[in-house]
Amino acid sequence: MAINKTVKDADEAIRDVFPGATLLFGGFGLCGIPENCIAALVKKGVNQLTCISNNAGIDDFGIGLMLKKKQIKKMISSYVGENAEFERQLLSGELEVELIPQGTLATRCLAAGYGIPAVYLPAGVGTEVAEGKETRNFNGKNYLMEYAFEADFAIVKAWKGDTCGNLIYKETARNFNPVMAMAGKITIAEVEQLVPAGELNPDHIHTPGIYIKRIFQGSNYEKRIEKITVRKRNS
Amino acid sequence: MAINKTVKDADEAIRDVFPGATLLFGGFGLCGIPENCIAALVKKGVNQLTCISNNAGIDDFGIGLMLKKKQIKKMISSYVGENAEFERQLLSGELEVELIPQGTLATRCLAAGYGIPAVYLPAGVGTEVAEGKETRNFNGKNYLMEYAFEADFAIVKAWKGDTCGNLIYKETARNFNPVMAMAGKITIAEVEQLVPAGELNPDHIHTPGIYIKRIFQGSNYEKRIEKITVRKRNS
Amino acid sequence: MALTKEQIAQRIARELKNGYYVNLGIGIPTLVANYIPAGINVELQSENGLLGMGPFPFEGEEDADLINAGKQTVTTLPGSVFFDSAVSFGMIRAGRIDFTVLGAMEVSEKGDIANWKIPGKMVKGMGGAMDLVASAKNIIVAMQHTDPRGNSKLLSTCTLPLTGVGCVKKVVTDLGVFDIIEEGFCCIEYAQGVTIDEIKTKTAGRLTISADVKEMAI
Amino acid sequence: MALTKEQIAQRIARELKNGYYVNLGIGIPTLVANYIPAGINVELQSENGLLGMGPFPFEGEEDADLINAGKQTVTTLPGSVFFDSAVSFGMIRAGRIDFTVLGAMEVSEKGDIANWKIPGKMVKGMGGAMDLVASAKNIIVAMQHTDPRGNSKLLSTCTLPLTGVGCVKKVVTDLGVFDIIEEGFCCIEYAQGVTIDEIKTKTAGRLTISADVKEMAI
Repeated sequence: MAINKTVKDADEAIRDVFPGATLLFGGFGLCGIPENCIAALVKKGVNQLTCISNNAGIDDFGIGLMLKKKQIKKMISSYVGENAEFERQLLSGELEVELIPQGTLATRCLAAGYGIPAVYLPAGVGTEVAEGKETRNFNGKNYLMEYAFEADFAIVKAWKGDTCGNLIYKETARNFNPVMAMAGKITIAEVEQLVPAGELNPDHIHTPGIYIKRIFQGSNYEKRIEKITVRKRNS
Repeated sequence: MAINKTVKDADEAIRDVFPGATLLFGGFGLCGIPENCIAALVKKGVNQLTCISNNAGIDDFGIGLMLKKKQIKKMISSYVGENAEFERQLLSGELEVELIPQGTLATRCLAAGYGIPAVYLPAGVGTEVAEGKETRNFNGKNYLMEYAFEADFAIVKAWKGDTCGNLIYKETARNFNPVMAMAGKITIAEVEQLVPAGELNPDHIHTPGIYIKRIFQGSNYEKRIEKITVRKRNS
Repeated sequence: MALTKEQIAQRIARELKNGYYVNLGIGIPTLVANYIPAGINVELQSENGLLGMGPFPFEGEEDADLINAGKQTVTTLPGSVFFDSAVSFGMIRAGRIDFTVLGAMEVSEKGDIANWKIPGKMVKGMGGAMDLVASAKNIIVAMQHTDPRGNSKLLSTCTLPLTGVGCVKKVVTDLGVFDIIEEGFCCIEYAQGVTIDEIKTKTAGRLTISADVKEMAI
Repeated sequence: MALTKEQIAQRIARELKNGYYVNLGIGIPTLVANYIPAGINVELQSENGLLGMGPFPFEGEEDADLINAGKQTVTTLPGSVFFDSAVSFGMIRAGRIDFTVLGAMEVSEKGDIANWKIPGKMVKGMGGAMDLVASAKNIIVAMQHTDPRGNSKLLSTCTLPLTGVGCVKKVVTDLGVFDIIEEGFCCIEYAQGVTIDEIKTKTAGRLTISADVKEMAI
């Protein structure tokens, strides 16, 4: 019989996130980010966190809200160019930052999720990203050895989920969420729609519930758009 | 605009499979195997093949049909226990066999599909599978370095596909098909239903069409069941 | 009286805890599914790509696309999910399966297991067994205590090619339950009607008897 | 007359072949999508997880869940497919993208590229650029020939931190088209009204002029 993973809300879901924890956050820019959990983490005020996330939000939304409250000790990201508070903390030395290639970031999550301690990846060979890393040649091409991430928590957002933790993402809001969901020691999922086990088509599920420790239906999703680009209708 | 990958039939799809080629075959047992392509390969009679497939079919179905025609020089599989002709060829030295753990087989496909030349995996450490392989310790546990497969062709079977090669699998007929589809230099997909581009929900697609070189709608699927197990209705 | 296969399965089923994800090997392990205690919710994983495996289908409802790792026709349950073979072994390798039950030809006092190959006889292949034993955190072996010729299958060192090294935590045989500890096999339960002496006689590997040893309750 | 950004994009678009999967970086590269020649079917990949990227949505039809790697709202087309970031970079790494267009701050005569960091100034991060340059088989750089202060961006050696080594095959600037060959930059086309002398003056790296050099046809 299906195992029930539901919790009441974001506060309950993130209850044991402790100072100094390492967290994986799904999302690309502001798309597909766990808005409810971020708000709960801000409310809880837990700090000294290491956050692994492709981006760092913007000044007044996403992970930017946690930066503003100085909850983050270190960011591991691929692109952080949308955030003035981030820049201020980095230049003042308050914030530690490790920039890594986006595909390497995704694949280090993948490796963790698949129980693979290390893989060889080509991104960054011959650049400062390669410093301190083992370089190895396969078939005439150089690769860097990259380690699986070890994270205490993964916090992801999906479109639909069921009570046993199965998840379906919508469009490009999928991004890093599935690989991070597989990679956390404890994975917390917030969804726009929580349905009973059996309502999702088993062939359509992107993340099997086995990876999810807690799931809840979020509320008041803002889903802010960073760059609205449109075309005119030919009338 | 969508790129069209359709070909007429299995004969056209496998036209350039050459003697001595290395082929990945999707399927688990007889479930989700590319029946039409196997029949076309038998008809074509191309031989000296290296076949990477979890199983080797049975005497009169699946890859067993190619074994019977002595088209296979080497099998790379995890389990081959259902095939008397296989046993005969192996014992007589006609057939070369490399047995590897099932998860390692799947992950070596995954590595190829993700452009990762080598990964570290734990299966087989301390056993004869480890012979000749690099062993390395991560976090106190030993792993073997395993290489990505290099295969000339991958031949997969899906339930539905569209003209640009996007694939959706059904139930456990998915098995090795998606990772093999990503791993072949040339990937050929046969599907039960071929639909125009745009008819599949982009969130439901398991294999993006970019991995597929040729696609066709197969015919006369037998879908044989190896072990029919049922329960009685309480009447 | 030594246990039947069904009783071995029944005893192992008592180890299940609520919320466990479980992988059952072929043979006696498969039978464990029939004895899941009331009130215990577990989900069965089949390594060909199914989580939440249900019972066999009703006659006439077999689906060629829906089989388990033993290639038997099965069904889904509410909450079931399909995935590919790489994901399947990924979840095994990443330690997401809480409980794994396997058959074995031999187990050593150090927790080594041999269950895939008899040299000189036909080799069928290891299937997923090597992946499971290399990664599962909680491996229980279900097997007969002796082979058909009466030789002990609980040995000092395995004689057959290994499937995995130092990975088995517990063995349940027709004679009893054995933890594998620093000192080798430790008998913690014996089957009704089986004597400690019989267990000692039929165990070739190093054996200790737990101070708390008791008769098995089925 | 040096080319406009749109003309650079237009010239690059002429390199597209039928059936290409294409990744376009931010800036001038994005404009290439507006000039895909008639009769040429290509699919655009956006590395945040979309293949078959369509144009911007009509006003009022923006979908917060549907953006491109530049975080702009976009649409799908028939045949589009979504996938996760690991799959996305997996297809890049495995060489499935036929054609990649990137902007750059500097390119060296050996095909090195620098486009992610200016030490001492704010560091925004490399995003997916390092993955793309490490794996794409056919990388074209679209950029201005000189920086705003008139310094050449085609150098012997990059002065800025590298994004990738020896990976750029072709550079299209406002002045011309340059293959990167054994001997460094090789000018194969010049923009209308631009002289070879101007190109020589504004190219700091080793430069040869192709025997077949010709005026660019736009």
